Amino acid sequence: MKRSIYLDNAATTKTAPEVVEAMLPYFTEFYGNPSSVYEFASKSKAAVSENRDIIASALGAKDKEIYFTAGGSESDNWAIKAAAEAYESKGKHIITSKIEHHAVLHTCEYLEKKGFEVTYLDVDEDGAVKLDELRKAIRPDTILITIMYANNEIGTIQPIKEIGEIAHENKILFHTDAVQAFGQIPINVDECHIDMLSASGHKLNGPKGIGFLYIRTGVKIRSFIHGGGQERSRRAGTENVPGIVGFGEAVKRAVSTMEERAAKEIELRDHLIEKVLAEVPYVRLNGHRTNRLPNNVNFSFRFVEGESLLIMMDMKGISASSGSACTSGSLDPSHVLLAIGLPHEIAHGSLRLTLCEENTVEEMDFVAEAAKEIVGKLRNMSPLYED
Amino acid sequence: MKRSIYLDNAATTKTAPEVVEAMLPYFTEFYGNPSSVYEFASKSKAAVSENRDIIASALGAKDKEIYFTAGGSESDNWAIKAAAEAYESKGKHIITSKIEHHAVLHTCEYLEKKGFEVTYLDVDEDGAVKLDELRKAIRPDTILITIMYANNEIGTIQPIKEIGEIAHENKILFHTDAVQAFGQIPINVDECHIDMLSASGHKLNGPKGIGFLYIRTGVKIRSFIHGGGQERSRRAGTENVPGIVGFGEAVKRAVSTMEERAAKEIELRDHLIEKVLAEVPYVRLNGHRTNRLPNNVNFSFRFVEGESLLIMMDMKGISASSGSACTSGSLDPSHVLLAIGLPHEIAHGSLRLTLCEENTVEEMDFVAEAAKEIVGKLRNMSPLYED
Amino acid sequence: MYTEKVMDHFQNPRNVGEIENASGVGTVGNAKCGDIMRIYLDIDDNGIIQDVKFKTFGCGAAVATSSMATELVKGKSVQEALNITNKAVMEALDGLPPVKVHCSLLAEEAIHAALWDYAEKNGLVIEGLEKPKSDIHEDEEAPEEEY
Amino acid sequence: MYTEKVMDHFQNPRNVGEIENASGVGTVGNAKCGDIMRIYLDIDDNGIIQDVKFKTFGCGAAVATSSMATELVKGKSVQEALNITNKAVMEALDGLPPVKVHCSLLAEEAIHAALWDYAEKNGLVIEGLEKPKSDIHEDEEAPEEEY
Ligand SMILES: Cc1ncc(COP(=O)(O)O)c(C=O)c1O
Ligand SMILES: Cc1ncc(COP(=O)(O)O)c(C=O)c1O
Ligand code: FES
Ligand code: FES
Repeated sequence: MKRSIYLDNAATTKTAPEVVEAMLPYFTEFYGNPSSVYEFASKSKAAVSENRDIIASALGAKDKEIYFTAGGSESDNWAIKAAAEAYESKGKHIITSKIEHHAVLHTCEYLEKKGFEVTYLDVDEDGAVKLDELRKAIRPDTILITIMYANNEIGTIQPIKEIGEIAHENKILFHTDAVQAFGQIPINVDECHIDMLSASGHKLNGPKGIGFLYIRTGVKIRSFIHGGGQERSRRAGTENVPGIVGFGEAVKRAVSTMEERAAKEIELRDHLIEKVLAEVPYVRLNGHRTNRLPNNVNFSFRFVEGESLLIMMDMKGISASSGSACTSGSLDPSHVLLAIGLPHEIAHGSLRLTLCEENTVEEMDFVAEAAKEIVGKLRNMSPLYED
Repeated sequence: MKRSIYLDNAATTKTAPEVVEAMLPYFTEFYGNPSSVYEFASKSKAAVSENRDIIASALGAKDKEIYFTAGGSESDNWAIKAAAEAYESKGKHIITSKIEHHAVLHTCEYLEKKGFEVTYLDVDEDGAVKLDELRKAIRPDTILITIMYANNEIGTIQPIKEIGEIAHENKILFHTDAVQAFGQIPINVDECHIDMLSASGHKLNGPKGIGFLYIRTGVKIRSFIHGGGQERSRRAGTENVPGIVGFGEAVKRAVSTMEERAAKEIELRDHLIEKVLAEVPYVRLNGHRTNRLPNNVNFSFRFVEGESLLIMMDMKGISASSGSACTSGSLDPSHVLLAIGLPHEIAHGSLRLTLCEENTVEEMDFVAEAAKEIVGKLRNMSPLYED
Repeated sequence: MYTEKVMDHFQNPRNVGEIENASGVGTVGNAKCGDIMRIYLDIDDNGIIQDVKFKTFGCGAAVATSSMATELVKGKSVQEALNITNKAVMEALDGLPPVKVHCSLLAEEAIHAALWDYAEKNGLVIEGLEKPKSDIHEDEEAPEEEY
Repeated sequence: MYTEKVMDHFQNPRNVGEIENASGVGTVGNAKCGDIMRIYLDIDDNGIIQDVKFKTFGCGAAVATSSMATELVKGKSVQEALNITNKAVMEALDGLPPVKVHCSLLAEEAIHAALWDYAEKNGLVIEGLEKPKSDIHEDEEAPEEEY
């Protein structure tokens, strides 16, 4: 029988069965609109508020600083566009990095068309933002720094605390896209001087279609979605109660298992990395060797192209990705891999494997073997190989 | 034992058990990201595409004209803001009505601050937009007409076909907020010359947190949420696959039962209306007597205040609303009731009862009795009653 | 949303009604805003409130605070009644949700208005009592965060 | 995403390899864009393609169209080979997803480039054959709707 090894947990995760269990009553039993005054809606109202508390605690935040959204992309769009709008009179300069997710990059590009100036910081060869470049990029009209917590492709964790301090010292709003980091590594918004933080449920075994934006008390950004008075009148739309409950349950679960899970994933990750580096020639590990998300592995295999690699891995039952899920199908190589200095043709041959705690060492061995075999096969038909 | 009669189906509905059933496999089994290339994701990709088809068919639209969102509010915001942005060079005038949902009204107000001009059309005493006023409001710089399909508070169905024709003749984009109408009454986007249409899953026994915006082919509005290439690069964010599946299932169900359901609800609705009008003095039915949503009843009881009424109904196990769910807790009387000409103090005494096909005639009798008793009790303590 | 005490006073409001030839009557609020409260006081020659009744058009909190306020002033002297603040009424009800705090001001104002009426009728000056505003919502600010 | 035929040709590509002293060799594409295709033709004195081999660095569609294109030209005359369009290759593969249509152009171009090389080496003029572009992506427009 064909194996099935899911190694694309950075794209999305399995919703944990206990998360689904927690959600179920809110579909058919306690389905009341939390904004309603009648008793019947009190269960849904309480569920929203309890799960908001759970999530706030996970960040060291206050419950009223958590605003539920439909996911990471909405949170990123909201944070950046609303900050631009709110602080426009102070200035029109935004600092971000070259390795952000498209939800940040394309939003910044949108703002550029509206007359904002954006500095896209370089990163070093491991994919970390250079703090001195950040300091140099700051101008009197800089209103926002938005740097992701950890990268979705190569897993590198950014020096968020230092970035937060720089932002804080310069009195500049600091937003971080923590969609990949939240639930995987400990985060505290106060320690890192984070003013806004985006997260998404489906990246940590929660449901798809739910996310949140943390907004520090005092940050005066307005609504992105206007309408009813939900979320303290800052985000309109009937609350996705089952989604919120599922997200809360997933966070509870992620926080309580974090340490153990990370230890297990790091072991698997390092095993896979070492095995592939040892057995496949012309291969490169992308991202920092140790300061990376516990579950992220990203290789570039020279002389082969990513999609072919993916399809052949798939035929062996291995689900992986090449660059981010959102950009596959596109012809451009990953902007992240280019930013860490890879030439185009090498960037094209990248493979991202993102694990979960259910994977085994034996699976890692299988994957390493498969990669070796497939890369060999593709190289044999590559016109670049002998060159 | 206390009864439990849920009469707030315009606020939200119970997710149908078969809808939940349809969603379940997509949480824990086929949880792949539809944007991924591997086999494992093909189930989720297929599910998204099948359910898009189902929804498109329900409107007489093409599948690629349906863009999934997080709900009605996002759809309204997207349609209006993106249309304003796309057609700004043609003009900055928008026409809407005074009885729109806040997701439309507050978005229009937001655009006013950005330099757009908005005409808020009056409605007649039944809550219908006056077509001659619409015609008069059109200017050379009018770029968008946005009028809801049916009102969420008083249920009045708008002359959408005529509005669509006027928009079409004048080559003005026409958006309709069909959040309340979709799934309740037949809608065909071509017959009504609708260019954009908003809908939300949880209003028709689908899940919360999922909606869509229909965008006619050729309408050149851009993204509202920027980022990944999902939804033909027009709406970023990992697809809410279970939500989409649930929405599709709900639409399938709503379409197949529509006729029968409407007949049943109209019978219940009319029974309740007649009974209350006959037995309670100083009462007024708001909205058109017959040209209204099958499940909507809305009364104003003079000399009493809405929240008190609601709490007392609640104590009898009846879940209802006063004005829209999103605005309860606010002190202002409903803008819809003011727009149909009610004085403030009468508008304050309104009660909305929105049924579903599971209600019974016997329940309607109970509700009418309860209303009679409670209104009597409240009038006895009202300083306005004897005046 | 409401405490048990609020619900009790809302469901079984004490002192609903009118007093004919009352010593003082005060009406505050505004039907446009959805709240009107009228308080009737029967004050004896020693300045003791012998009876009190109310009529209220308003939300649950408005009804409950009317009821509780009448309970609190009954049997009190005019001066004592004057010192009963909306905070005292709210505490007696085990609290109100933040959006409903203003409703309790209505009860305080209505008592003051009735006392003012009593003072005027009897040519008295009650220390610390100011002429009631016609609409207590007048100088309230909409809380920024609600919009 | 791909048809069975595409998957078959991708998994078991026909004619992978090189031909030493080939009559014509054509390389198109651009490693920067993630696709390079090289076609080797062995053409006999009668102008019949006796053998053909390819090497491809590219996506699944690129590999499959290379494979299918080599199958289609094998045994054909130069003129017949010239008339094999990317549409023909796609049809033989039961179609490609819209975003992958351009990959099939690569195969057509590679054959043309190899034929051009053959013509140049032999001082021939092949009617209808133009000098190959170095990068077939050059004049393609990004489809508006993808962004
Ligand atoms: C007419 C109308 N438009 C828009 C909305 C907003 O929909 P949602 O709450 O799903 O965002 C609603 C419901 O609240 C509505 O009734
Ligand atoms: C770093 C990062 N930011 C934002 C997103 C967008 O999140 P979502 O797809 O939930 O909108 C993703 C995931 O795709 C991500 O990895
Ligand atoms: S009396 Fe105005 S809301 Fe309570
Ligand atoms: S070869 Fe470029 S995507 Fe297929």
